[in-house]
Amino acid sequence: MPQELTYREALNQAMREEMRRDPRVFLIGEEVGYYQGAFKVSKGFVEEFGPQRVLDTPITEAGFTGLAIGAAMAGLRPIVELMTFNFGILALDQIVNNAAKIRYMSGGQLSVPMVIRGPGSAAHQLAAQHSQSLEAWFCHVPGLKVIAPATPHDAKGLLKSAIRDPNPVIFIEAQLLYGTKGQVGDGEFTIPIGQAAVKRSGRDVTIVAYSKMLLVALEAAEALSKDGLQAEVIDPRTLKPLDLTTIVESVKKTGRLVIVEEGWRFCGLGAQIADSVYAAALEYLDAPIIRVTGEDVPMPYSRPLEDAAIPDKARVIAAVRRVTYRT
Amino acid sequence: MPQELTYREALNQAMREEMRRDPRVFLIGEEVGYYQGAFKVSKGFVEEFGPQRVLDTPITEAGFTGLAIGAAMAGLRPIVELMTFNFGILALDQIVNNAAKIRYMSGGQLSVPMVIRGPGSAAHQLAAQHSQSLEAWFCHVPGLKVIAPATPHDAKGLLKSAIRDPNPVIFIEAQLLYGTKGQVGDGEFTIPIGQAAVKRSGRDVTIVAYSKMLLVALEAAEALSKDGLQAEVIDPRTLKPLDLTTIVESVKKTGRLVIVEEGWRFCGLGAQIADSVYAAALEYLDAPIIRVTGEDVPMPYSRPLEDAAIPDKARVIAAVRRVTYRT
Amino acid sequence: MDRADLLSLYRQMFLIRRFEEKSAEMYALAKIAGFLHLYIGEEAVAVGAIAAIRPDDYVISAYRDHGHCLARGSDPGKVMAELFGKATGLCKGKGGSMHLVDAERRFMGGYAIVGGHIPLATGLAFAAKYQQHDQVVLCFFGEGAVPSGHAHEAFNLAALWKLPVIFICENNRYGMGTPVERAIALYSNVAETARSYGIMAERVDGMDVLAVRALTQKAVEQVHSGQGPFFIEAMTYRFMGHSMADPAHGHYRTKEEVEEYRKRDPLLLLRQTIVTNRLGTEADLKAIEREVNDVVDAAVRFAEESPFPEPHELYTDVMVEE
Amino acid sequence: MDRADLLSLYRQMFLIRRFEEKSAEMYALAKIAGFLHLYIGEEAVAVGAIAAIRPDDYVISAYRDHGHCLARGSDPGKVMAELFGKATGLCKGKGGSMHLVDAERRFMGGYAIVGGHIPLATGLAFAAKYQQHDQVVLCFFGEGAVPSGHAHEAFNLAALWKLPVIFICENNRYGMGTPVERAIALYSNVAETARSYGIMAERVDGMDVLAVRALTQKAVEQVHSGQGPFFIEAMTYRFMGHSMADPAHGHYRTKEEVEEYRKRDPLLLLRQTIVTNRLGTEADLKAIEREVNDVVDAAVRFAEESPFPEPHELYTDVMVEE
Ligand SMILES: Cc1ncc(C[n+]2csc(CCOP(=O)(O)OP(=O)(O)O)c2C)c(N)n1
Ligand SMILES: Cc1ncc(C[n+]2csc(CCOP(=O)(O)OP(=O)(O)O)c2C)c(N)n1
Ligand SMILES: [Mg+2]
Ligand SMILES: [Mg+2]
Repeated sequence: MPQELTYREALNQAMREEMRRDPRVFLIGEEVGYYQGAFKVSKGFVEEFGPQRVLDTPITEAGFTGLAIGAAMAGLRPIVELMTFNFGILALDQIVNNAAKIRYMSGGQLSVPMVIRGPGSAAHQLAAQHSQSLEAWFCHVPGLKVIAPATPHDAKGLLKSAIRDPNPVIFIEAQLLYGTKGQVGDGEFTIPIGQAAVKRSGRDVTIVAYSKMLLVALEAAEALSKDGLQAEVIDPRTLKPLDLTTIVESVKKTGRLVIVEEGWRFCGLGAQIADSVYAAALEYLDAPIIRVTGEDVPMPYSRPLEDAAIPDKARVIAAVRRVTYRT
Repeated sequence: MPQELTYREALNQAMREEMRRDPRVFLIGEEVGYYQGAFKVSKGFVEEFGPQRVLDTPITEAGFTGLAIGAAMAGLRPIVELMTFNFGILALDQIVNNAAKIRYMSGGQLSVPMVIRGPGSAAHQLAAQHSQSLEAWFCHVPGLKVIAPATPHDAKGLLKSAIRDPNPVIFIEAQLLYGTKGQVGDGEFTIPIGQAAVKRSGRDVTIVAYSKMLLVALEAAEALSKDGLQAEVIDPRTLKPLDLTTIVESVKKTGRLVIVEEGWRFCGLGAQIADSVYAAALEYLDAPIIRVTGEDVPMPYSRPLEDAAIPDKARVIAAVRRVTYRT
Repeated sequence: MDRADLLSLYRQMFLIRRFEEKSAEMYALAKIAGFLHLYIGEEAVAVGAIAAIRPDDYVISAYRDHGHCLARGSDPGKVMAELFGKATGLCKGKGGSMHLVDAERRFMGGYAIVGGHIPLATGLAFAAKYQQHDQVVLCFFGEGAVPSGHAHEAFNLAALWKLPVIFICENNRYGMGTPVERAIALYSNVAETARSYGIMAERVDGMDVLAVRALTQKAVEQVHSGQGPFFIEAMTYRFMGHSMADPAHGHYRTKEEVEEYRKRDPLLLLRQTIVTNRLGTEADLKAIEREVNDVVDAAVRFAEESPFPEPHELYTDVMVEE
Repeated sequence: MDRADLLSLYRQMFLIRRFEEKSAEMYALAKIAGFLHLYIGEEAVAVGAIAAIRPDDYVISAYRDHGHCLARGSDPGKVMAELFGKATGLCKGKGGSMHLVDAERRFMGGYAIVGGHIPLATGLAFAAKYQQHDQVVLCFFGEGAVPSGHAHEAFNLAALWKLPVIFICENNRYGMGTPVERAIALYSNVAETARSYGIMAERVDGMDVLAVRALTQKAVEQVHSGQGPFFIEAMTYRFMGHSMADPAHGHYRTKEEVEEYRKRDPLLLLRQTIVTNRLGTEADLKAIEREVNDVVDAAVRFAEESPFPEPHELYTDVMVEE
């Protein structure tokens, strides 16, 4: 019978099961060992797997990410934990110029089976350098897969798939999701990379949202259903390769699309989703697609300003009303 | 009377004039001094301005870009030359977390007036790590302006504006443009940041293209006009802030849009331009917008493969025919 | 030793201590949120070093920056208001605890990417040299930043170009939960890192404010003489957790260890110096503490009573508008 | 000294020399494009170091990688075909001169981001240690990579975790047009950089293939003994320009300087050793050279006659497809 777990526990289980299954898998990052992880995701790992497989690193993201890439080239299966993806910018050259390209440059001789995971997006009042959603950058790069699960179940199933995937996978979590609870199918299961999930079905409008924003979208959909607007809520779960088929099918049914993303608007992933949907289903659209996004400003520290910078239930509801002309 | 200059000479003039005008302006980067610039853009600079204002650096992009940001915070006007933007990935944390955010985080107390310039995009057969178009990444970040001129005249006028701008400006050139020639208004002139230019007017279709791709688009437009298809070709020149008005006006007239960009398709700048145009002019569009982009693969070395990876005249012509249903 | 001088150093250190104890209370009351990193235990480093420089010199630090900002003379009310996220804060509430800036006092900011501000410091020093001013730059960072690449790139540039920057490594033995032995290969001699760039480097007791000031004075002279950067490894200790999210003594260090270090509390040490040298009485010190308590209470009141930023402030200060 | 041994070292060095002279010709004929960085003058470093390791050890280098790849035993035909961008190239024509890879021979690649492969080398060493294999990793890079941040982060990790990696700094005095004095603060003693991480480091005459091999053997032993990484600073010189775009003696060095160094041409030095020690005659060496010339001509023919990749190859090898 399924278990109720937090997102954090689901990630912990996924890594634990995979590390038990495959001795080539190891975890490396800042504070992942004796500290149990900055956000306690690797609780108990160094105790179970020992410091050879659970490695605390100095604060050198390029160094230890590059080290993990090299280890993957030699046949290991590293899981790199970035304390947050903000710090991943320092490892970006390693990720983009090495991890993503080595297979291609070597004409298929080498491969880089690894997962780079950690929280992206804003938490509460961590300010500009610690509150960024950078998934669009990673999605832009050929050779990478990008995953951003919203629920404990998806987090577990997709992380297990990511660890088994023979390619470099960017796995984006969220600090504000770690404590959220949900039913997780127990025992052995994986979720295929590249499949979206219809999280709520409806006929009036399609809402595409991922990571934290899925929860916001579902709340909005709930509220809207009270006054008779049935929103279909789709979570791509994998951002790249994107499951466009599922999204387009829904849009063909509803004729209306709202895309919710927490990151900056200009050149955000939502722009690509919109472009793809317009190209695939223009004639089915009864209204222009509406994007609900973070504001195009560095994240302010002050609470009221931060709240105003991030999409919330009210903004999603307003967008749905506009796209359905129910204003 | 206007002079015919190469793109390289135009950049050289722009920097030279600004360095003569303002002693706070200095040039820093790899080989910019005694070597005259890896691509000879700063020819004669160390001789004229001396090694105090023309600084050759070690191969430490994060270090010298960060140094330039600090110098800008203290009131200087640095021009950072990245030998190519591929290496800028190593300075991205400095650019994104410091240059772009310091004004905001300080509540307006500090500012970072600087230009970060160098060639982006592919040259000939430089392979995966040296052939990337990363403008979409920079465009995604609030606090940065992004410019990518295609002609010597625009290069000179916009670089002068960038150097005078009190904000951090990303200025993207192209190795394959350095040798191209064009008329450049002589004497003192600048071109305002944020203004697109209609490079060719026409009524049948709008083509938006920037940097190298503008030349490809113009060739295609020329060829198309021979069989009676008049394309209006628009160069945004400044990618952020984007002059959407000029693009939308044209689209309202032609009803059709083709966007040409050299970079990777998924989450490329073209997706944002398409999204913005759909949102602003959906009812004016007689066909879905077509994007002509680089292929979503790391750049191969082999010539025929590289040629196939980058948009060319034929592909632009084909796209225009499709968008105008003249196939 | 001069009475007024030592008492003023004590006042500065006690101000930081008191200010941060209050901040912790305010954090518990949810008046302050986000990350709050306390400097308690390390006050002698900021106060000693900053006491050795001029008002027109530059100071820059990491996210554990309250101490440096207050030692630089920023208004405690504006600092507290910033922690509260209020419009009257140093940065209008946009920066918060990790990003205090007081440009007027040449406090060029706190930065939250470990090591990321070290190249900036080098750039401030470059600007001083370029403009032929004789300013110096004090750049504070934790030992955890020492292995980071941007730090090394900056060290090399500073040494290569003989820039007037003083690197002050606050070696408090831990980077979050990681002891220096597990972070830096040559942990026993962090200053050696600087020497490998030909940078003159010395270690100092970071609990002794007078020793820190003396070494910084020496460093300033060397820098003014044009010999280039100086590296100070200040041996200190953090009495509280890494941040409010971290207990004072996590698994990574024992209660006993913390107690041991508390015996060398920098305020205690200075107190003793003052009293044993008859430069001040317990009463003098108590008087200072009372005065500082009032200052801090007033700071909290000011922060409390200040308004939050107007909604439109979300969109200002992104760019310089001309 | 053993005749067969020295002659085979000579053959390897001559093969690299001849192969690259041919590549330059082919570049002039536009059979090869992009960046072509010649190793001519530095052959003794790759040949000497690689002669000291086992087939199952790892080798990784920067973009000036023809020498390391050929010294590792890769088929000159496949290497030349790669430079031609042909389907029969080591990497199917996708990598080119800067990204040669021969996984079978544990040549893990040439990389074009200066210093960017040094963390990878550290990871290969990590894998060897993790799997309890006793392999070592040879990581070649230019002195220009030494100040780079990722190099330092890798040095620290390698030292901290005692990883079996041998860092071989090919100090050819220039990074493009920048002399080492203007790039590295402590240019006079680059090895000091490694020592500041507690890494054992030594300098060697990079023109003397036997000296390079001897030091590398010593390094391998130390690494096998579990004492962790070793750093070799090989003093060498590039006889040609930085790349085909750069003249042999640009503004940054004189014709005379190049001539001076050419007197210590590593092939010349080994020739002398062989002849003066009566281990081989001029005739023996000529015979080797004739044989190698044929090999290189055959390599060019193979490259010439090979087809370009099929168009669909553009889309393969982006991901491992299951
Ligand atoms: C590049 C980067 N990686 C990781 C972090 C998360 N982090 C914040 S503080 C810290 C420890 C820093 O230790 P140290 O430099 O010694 O400073 P201290 O906290 O001891 O004052 C870490 C790992 C960060 N802020 N930046
Ligand atoms: C990060 C980065 N910055 C700049 C460049 C451009 N570049 C290519 S080679 C080179 C010089 C490298 O010199 P060195 O490391 O000494 O190697 P050598 O060419 O002398 O063998 C530079 C600056 C690059 N490839 N990567
Ligand atoms: Mg510390
Ligand atoms: Mg060199």
